[in-house]
Amino acid sequence: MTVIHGPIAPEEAVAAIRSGDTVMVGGFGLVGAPLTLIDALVEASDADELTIISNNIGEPGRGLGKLLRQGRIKRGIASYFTSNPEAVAAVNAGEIEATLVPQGTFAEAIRAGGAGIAGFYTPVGAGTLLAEGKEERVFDGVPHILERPLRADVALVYAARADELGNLWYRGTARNFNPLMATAARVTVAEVGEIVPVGAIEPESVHTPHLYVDALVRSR
Amino acid sequence: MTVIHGPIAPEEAVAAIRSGDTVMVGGFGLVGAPLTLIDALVEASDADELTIISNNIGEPGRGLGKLLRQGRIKRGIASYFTSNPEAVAAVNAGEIEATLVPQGTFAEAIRAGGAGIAGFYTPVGAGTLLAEGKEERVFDGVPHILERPLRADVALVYAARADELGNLWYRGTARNFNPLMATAARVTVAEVGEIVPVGAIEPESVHTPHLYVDALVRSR
Amino acid sequence: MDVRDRIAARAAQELRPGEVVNLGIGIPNRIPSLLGHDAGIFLHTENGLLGVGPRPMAGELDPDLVDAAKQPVTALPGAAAFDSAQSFAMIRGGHVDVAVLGALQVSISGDVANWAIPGRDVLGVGGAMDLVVGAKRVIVTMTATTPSGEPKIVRECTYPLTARGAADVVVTELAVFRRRDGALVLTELLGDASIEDVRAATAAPFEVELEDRRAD
Amino acid sequence: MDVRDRIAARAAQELRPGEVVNLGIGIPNRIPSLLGHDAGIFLHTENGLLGVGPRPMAGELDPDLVDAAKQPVTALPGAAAFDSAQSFAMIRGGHVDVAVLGALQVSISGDVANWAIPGRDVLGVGGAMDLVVGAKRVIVTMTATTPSGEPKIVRECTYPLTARGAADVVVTELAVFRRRDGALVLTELLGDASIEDVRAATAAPFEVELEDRRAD
Repeated sequence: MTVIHGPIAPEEAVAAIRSGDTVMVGGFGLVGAPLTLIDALVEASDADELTIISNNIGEPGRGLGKLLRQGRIKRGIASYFTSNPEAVAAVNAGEIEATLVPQGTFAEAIRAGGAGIAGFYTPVGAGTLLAEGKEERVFDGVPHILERPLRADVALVYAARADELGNLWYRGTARNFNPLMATAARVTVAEVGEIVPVGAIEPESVHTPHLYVDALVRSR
Repeated sequence: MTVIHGPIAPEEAVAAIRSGDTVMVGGFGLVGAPLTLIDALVEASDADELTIISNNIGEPGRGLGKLLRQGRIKRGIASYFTSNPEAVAAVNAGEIEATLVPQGTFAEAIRAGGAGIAGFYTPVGAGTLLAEGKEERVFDGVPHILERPLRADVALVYAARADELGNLWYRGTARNFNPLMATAARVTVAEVGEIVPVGAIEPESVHTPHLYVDALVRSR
Repeated sequence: MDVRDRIAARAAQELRPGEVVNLGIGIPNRIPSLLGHDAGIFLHTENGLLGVGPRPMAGELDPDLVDAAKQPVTALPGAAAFDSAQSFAMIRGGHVDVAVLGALQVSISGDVANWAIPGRDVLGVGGAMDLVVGAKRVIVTMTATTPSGEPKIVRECTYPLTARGAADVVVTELAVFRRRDGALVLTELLGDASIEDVRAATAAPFEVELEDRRAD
Repeated sequence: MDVRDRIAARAAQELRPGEVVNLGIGIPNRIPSLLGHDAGIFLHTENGLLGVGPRPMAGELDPDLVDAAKQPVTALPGAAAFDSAQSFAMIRGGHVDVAVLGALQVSISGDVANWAIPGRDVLGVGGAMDLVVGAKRVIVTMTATTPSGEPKIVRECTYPLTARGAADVVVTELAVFRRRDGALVLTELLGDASIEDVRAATAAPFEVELEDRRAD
């Protein structure tokens, strides 16, 4: 579905997030993170008890680190909580639940969530702490574990450029998890650096086709 | 691994294919098919007993249809044999084995082959003829089937453009299975329309990074 | 108007602005020429393009732009090209709003059989199963009966299944059926067809819940 | 030369022109400045870039280009950018030729522990497991012992495992080990280390198969 009529305010966009929701947030650390949307979530939303799916939980007082300080995160699913010592402290204090996933499995599970794949077998993590509670199965002599898809109510992503239909183009390593998350949520909001006319991104250069994008917000 | 020193002759490229090999061939029908490489395989190679993984087995006397007429295909794995009535006749006469796979599962299985995924669960095909012999498992109340990855000895793909390192860029709907197959074979040969200097394809526009490509051949 | 065009025209009315629609071969392929330019529909073709435009003019044919029937198409401004795994990820993942497709049989519980005839022609499935399973809404377009008069809406499909319980809407030249609580229900009579006409052309009992036709 | 630079320099000699190499944080990150410009190595960073170039000059910093340590990098001509699923598909699928990484412990059978310390710090794994499982060749670079003198090559890892049987080469400041028939074998002494020095710094028995050092 694609019905985009120009960008909306970030405060309006984050109104889609309700208490108890699962929210995906793009970015590798702060690179490619939708910082304007995160700020709006911090400042203009009361939603709490959130499950955050993001590679990191920001940095102390930056990005998702602000939301963490507000005590609005119930659970984090990430590959690297360690980049925010306050997130580590919150986990150790029992204030938030943490689910640690190897980064490639994290990415693949989000892709699976968007692609209608109910599970996949990966050798990564087999025989380690992170396989606890997961089904193991041997293929061609190699132990694999069954991983389930990740999905969210709302995905907040960042792209350098959008066209007016919502096609997205990412720059450099700011792409990371954003195109995956855009596919795996009920509602996807894209924060973008610029909005260009329809047709200005050639078909072969579209990284995220517009059917995945529900609303556009300009970076502040 | 990337060691490409200019394009090689198609005849040299197809010498990588040995009798009994499994060969992936890109293209949706003839669109995006590596026709120069297929011709070289037909004319300059004796390899037979081949397993061909391709969405179609060409058309009568065109593309892979030529190889079929030579009797060098032992087995086909495809989503649509029907586009070549001679392939259908060959299957019905018991001259070639046919494995029919839904097109999305076909694409996903090739991707899985390149991505180190040992299996995935899809709802597509569950409860149908094409699920016969496949494990069924219910997730969230919906029957799914377990699909295994597809891999090949050699992949023959087509791209409109390559740079001198082997980065590939595909045009329009000629992309189709090519980028997937490029990842899923021991040796990948890319037939290309043009070769541009290193740096002429911007990082964000590379569809197939050069690490997947072992040799370049120019279309004739 | 040709019977197939009438079916296509009625199916086209099911589509809403902004929707991403995949059209199968046959009757569904007649829809684009029946849609107004301002319909706001985005056509998806599973071989890797969203934003499919009209057939090219003579002399403007681009060999790298075809639809799933391998016929030449154009790409509209704002079109996106992608590989087959991405294309079917869209389909399987439920991002294509509507698939309009033909069928050989549909069961009264919405099972669809549209890819094979028993004993022959089981060598081409293409994207049929993916579309029927994955699209958010599946609209089947077909004549009510075969050329020899056999009803296509049946108790149980005897042709190989594409997917179970997948048809949301069935449009024939006689009627529109909608799947409710797991069963197809007659909701609209087309042309001058009567309920009895529909019963005669249907090999299964069905409920009738006729709706006012929306004005459009 | 600093001990970590010596380890990095020896590990760099394991890399061959044309190889795609992923470098971990710590000792491996010292390798780029030790490699000649014509080494022909392609650096991969798992956050989505193949063709990583040197650190940017002051004033040329691009906030959209970082490595896996979140430090600024440049992109060389011919670089390719991709999303994280594609990046880890490369890794898991065996398309990255070499991963060079640090470790806390390596067992004599090649098990690697490099992501967590028991009882604390089990909240960050990043791409460690993917790389150790997926790369075609895994080169571990580490000092032979901890700062307090505990050997890092052990019978069985006591730290949480990253993956079993994954280390192909281990380079310390004392020696090079290679995994053969499922066990690490001492193949080269470094600096003025003796076999006894290596035994003293290793908490497991090992075979010795010293090789002539290639000239380079």
